[in-house]
Amino acid sequence: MKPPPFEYYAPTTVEEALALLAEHGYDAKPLAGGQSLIPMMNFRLAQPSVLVDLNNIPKLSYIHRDENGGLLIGAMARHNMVQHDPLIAERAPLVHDAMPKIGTPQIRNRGTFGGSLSHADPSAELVAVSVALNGRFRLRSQKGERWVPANEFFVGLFTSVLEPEELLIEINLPPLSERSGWSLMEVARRHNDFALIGVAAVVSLDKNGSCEEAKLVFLSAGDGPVEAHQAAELLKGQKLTAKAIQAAAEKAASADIDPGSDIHATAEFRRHLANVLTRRALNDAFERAKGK
Amino acid sequence: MTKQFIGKRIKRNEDPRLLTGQALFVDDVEIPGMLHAAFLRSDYAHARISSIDVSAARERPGVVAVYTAEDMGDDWEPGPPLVSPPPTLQGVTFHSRRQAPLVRDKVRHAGETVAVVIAESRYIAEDAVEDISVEYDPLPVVVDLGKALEPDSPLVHDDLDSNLAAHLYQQKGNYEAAKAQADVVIKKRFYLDRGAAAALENRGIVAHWDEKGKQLIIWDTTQAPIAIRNGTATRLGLSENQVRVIAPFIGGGFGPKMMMFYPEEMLIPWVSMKLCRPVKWIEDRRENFYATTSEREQIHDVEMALTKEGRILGIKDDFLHDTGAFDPYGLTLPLNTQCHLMGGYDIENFSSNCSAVFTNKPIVTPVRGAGRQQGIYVIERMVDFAAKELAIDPLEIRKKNFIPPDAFPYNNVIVDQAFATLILDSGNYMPIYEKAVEMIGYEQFVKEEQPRLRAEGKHVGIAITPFIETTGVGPYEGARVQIEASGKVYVTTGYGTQGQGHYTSFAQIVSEQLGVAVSGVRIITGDTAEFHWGTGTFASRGAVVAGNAVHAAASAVRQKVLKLASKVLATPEDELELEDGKVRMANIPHTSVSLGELAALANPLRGAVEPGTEPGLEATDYFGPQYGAAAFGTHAMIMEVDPETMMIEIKRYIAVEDCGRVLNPMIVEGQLHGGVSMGIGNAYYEKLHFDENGQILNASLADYLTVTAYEMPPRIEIGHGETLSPLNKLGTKGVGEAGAIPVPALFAQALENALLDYDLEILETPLSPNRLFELLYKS
Amino acid sequence: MKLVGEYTFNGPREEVWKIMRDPDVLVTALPGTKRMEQVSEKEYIGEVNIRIGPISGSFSGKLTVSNEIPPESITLTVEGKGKIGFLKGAGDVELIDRGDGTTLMRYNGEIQVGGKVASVGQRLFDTVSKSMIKQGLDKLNETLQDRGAR
Amino acid sequence: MRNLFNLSVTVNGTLYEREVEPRLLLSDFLRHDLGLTGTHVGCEHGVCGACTILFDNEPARSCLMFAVQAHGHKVITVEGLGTIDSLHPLQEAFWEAHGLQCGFCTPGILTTLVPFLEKNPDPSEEEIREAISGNLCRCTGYQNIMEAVKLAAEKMRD
Repeated sequence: MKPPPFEYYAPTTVEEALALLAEHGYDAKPLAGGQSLIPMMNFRLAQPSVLVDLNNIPKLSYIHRDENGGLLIGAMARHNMVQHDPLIAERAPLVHDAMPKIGTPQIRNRGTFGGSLSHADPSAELVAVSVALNGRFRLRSQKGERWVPANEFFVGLFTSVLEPEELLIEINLPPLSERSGWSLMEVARRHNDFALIGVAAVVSLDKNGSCEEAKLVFLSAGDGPVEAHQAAELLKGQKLTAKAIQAAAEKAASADIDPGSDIHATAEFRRHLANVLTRRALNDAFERAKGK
Repeated sequence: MTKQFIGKRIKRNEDPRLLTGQALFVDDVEIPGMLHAAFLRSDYAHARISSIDVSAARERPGVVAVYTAEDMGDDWEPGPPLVSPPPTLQGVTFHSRRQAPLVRDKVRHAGETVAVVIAESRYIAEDAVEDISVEYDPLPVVVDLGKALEPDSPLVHDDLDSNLAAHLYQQKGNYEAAKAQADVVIKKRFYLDRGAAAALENRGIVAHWDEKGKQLIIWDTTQAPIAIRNGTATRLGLSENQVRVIAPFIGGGFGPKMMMFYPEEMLIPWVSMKLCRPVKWIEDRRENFYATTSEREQIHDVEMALTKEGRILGIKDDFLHDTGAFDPYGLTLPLNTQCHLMGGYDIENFSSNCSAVFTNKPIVTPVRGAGRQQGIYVIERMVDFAAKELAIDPLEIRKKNFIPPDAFPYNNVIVDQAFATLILDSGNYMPIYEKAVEMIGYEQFVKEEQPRLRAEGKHVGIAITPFIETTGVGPYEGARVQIEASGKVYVTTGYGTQGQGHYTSFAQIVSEQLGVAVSGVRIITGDTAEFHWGTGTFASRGAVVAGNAVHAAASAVRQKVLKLASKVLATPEDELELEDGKVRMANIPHTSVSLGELAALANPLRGAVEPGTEPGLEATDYFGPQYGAAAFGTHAMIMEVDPETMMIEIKRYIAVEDCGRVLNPMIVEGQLHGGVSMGIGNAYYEKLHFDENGQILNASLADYLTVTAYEMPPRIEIGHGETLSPLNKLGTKGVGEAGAIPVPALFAQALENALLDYDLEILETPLSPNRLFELLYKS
Repeated sequence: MKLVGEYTFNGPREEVWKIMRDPDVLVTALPGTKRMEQVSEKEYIGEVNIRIGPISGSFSGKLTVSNEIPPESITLTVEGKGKIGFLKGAGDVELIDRGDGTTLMRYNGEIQVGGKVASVGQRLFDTVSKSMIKQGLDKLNETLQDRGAR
Repeated sequence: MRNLFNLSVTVNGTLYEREVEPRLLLSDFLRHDLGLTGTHVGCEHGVCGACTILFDNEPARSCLMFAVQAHGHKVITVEGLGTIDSLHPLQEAFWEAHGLQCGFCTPGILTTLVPFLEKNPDPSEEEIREAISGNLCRCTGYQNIMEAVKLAAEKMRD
């Protein structure tokens, strides 16, 4: 299991990196943490002829506030750094909760926030979480820059709107609204495995304690992050009673998601789990929202 | 007699090297000019090869050679049978079909070796493998064990008229007569599926043919270096003494590294001789799932006849055993299964037909537990169902049927893997079983805790499973013990080691005899240049067979020491004692002579060695047990299940083991911990998923789920019993496989008990969350 | 792995049938198809380069059609192999005239994957096949509408 | 395409300069180019953890990095922890608690734990499980590894 040959470049600035991507186009692949790409290369399922290593661009690794109380995260911020960052814990607790669920400690030391998102694995926690939090992604190429909302960024299995010559350089996470609560629930065979299914939930309450808005985003439930719009619709304006939550959970599991089958779980089992986890996640998020 | 070294928790001699990265593993061998091999393996499980084109591969820079079966010419021949069928069994059918170094005509399982590339680096070799193009004519595939014997099934081996690899029938008493008198007869069908051994170290081999010295040195991750040496010499037309096989430190064996000859083991030495260059092949993880053997698929149709009081009158079990595409390992596994189908119970009537079946799946040979886990699963499940049917307490029905202590040695009548009638040498089962019951706090749990937890809506179950393990079978092992003039003690044996702590437990045996520090005893295992004779590391036989060989040799050296010392100190032997590397007079300890001095005296430079004596303080001896030693144990667990997510949590785990005399409790406990972790994998996590084409769908450690620290119980609480084996001087029994044997049966019991309100009936292993979901919500 | 589904084309059944049987259209429709040529009335050979994010692999093979009942139903059989493995599959396709100018396609088939891609990529099969079928049919539907527009 | 790179990397305190192919995995570089065979390779897809090394003092999979990526960085392997004559307290603890059997996974576990124990001088059972959850061991069932870590924590505290 040895990777095939490739040309290697180690740019030290974003500009250099973008120039290389522009030059090599489709044959080139940016190398961030490499914790998903390199296994695929070792199996020779991925055979990029050019690797543009982003690990020598220190400027891409940071976490700080933005002017409206949200966060700006550099694409090369490593999971381990995000996991232990006080700002994240305070302002993006859902991300903080997701971190220990990503891979293993060693993987988190190399894997990067932007790399995980660009890889667009439907089983990745951050993919679902970024959508649940209404994240925005800053993409740049030599042609210029654009901001893309998370829910428009992911277009399919391992596929995003990123053009071959384009890089995800920064992620913006807006602040959670007042009186909102969150939860991330998943079921995995072993602690570190890809979740059989998982759900990120964010609910916000209005002044009289009814659900103002609910966001339910599933992982491992389709070819990308799957947002449960119909279930969310059921909750809008409702008091979050056990009955309302159960109805939403059933709707999400039966109507919103279209999970596949694999050796670890049939689509049917995934729907069952989705129902259970949605109920638990909504209760959890609701409790947090009330607590605030 | 009180022991000074045996039975003590002594730190392992091998550890400092392992802990500092100084231990030699096969892939650590570097030789100047060494070449690297990579294999082209068949993607298809069953197909004819119509053409192979290796021209592009041969032209790639850095490639030294590419071989297909054709290129081997007359040197091409299948591997030898590893174990022949038992001669003592009447009317046994056995069709021996063995794997070849490279496939010539027809591929019989995915991953079979089709061509090998030899290149300057493994990287280039893998590039060149992609240059090879093979035309296959795919054939219908035999995957489903249950269908493989149907008349219209495709044939794995065209020269046979069915996929039957072997059939054997064994009986004891008269089951049908017993059934006629029975109050109840219970019938069940069980499905047991396949798992991998998945040792952390994949297989590997380095072969170095020295053209000038006419010597072939092989480093091999094998559990049987002696047999590999002998077989290789025969295959390559060399004398055994021209071949040196070294099984250095090995990253876990668990059975499959006992299998021989793997195609790579036949091929790599041959290539090294062809090219007169050292050649290394290291199996990668994906290859490991296809190319290394695996085990456990069987289908059992079982009947149990009982009295209404719960006395077991008889068992009838006709089962199918998947042997994969070839059967080099003979009938060891089905025989082990049959030997354990009566568990630790006194059952007078038994009848069992076993059909071993060829399928287009990788070869099946023993994996830790080796057929025993299946036998114990079947008998223990049946006893559980009997208890339920008869409304008898599951503990009581077991106690009612245990072989009583005065019945040992107990003749089980049927033939075991050693081709001899299975005799359970010794045992006292009840105290072990009751110890487990007590340690888990059964009474208190079922009377108080469980009802309370159930009231809280928790699904928590308890299980207690007894089991036997036949261990320590022959034929023999040997050892040489030598005291050097330096005072150091040097011990060699042909027995290979894969982490079981032999460098320490064997040293303890020697120290006991010679009164030297365990750390001062240097052990060499698994190097055929150091010791010529031996069999291999299997059947939990290290401490029993090799251990007693070491003991015999050490005792002989002790006699030589005493004889010489009594001359030197002018004192009768019985007034001497061996202590701290010296021989001293019991009554005046300061008068002593060191072992080193004695060793020097035993190898005089002048004078004459007395006729009839040998120079040096050295002895070689062997041990072959009359028959195997039978260990017994009982495991217990408390498990919580979330019936919504199917996630489980093991709250408590108890393992009580009677493996005869314990040489080093620390090592024995370690063996049990590891066995249990593998058993937990077998029960709920580990399964090789084959699709209808014989493709393995989880040939990676991301999808083949060995347990991590998270899936283990908080701790495994261990209890010991000690019924010495009368068959060997040390009184030891094997324990290496014990931990894994009862776990799937234990799991099934715990799940049924935890999910009482679902009236679950578990008839299969391994389970998984998805399968449990189906059982709970689809029935 | 089973592939069962439905798809609605915004066009009459005859038109759908035509494009389905037109290799030049299929080349553009089947995701990653590099070339496809008709070697006999019932047989096409071609090369497909499947690319899913970083994973890529080219398969060469043939597509055979049988049990043809124009414009109602057809059976498609594919066989392909490449460095990362092989795939073979067969499926029945049925076209139902909705009467409102649209056509309902029902497909029911089974696809089997082997080799490296099967042994380490199983987690992705279902999603991949689903999305590839959808991509393909969407493309056919576009072509169909372009033609209608002309 | 064999474009070679001049790589200079500090491993266990020694500066090495070598010419390498970009695709050479760090694990292979350490084992076969530098002869530091204490780092083991168990899966080459980042699951088993046997190849774990310290990359700038953080545990990382050396099978999921290319050697060229180590240029200008600091690597510590098991050979850099302690020697047979003077074991690292963690190594001593593994010896005393029987925290290893075949020893193949051990180097990766030791390198994983060194920084862990420096950051968590008194870890809880749960923290220890989490810390070693990225390392597979087939022999020990992890129990004596857990014991060894607790023992090591004591040793390293005083």
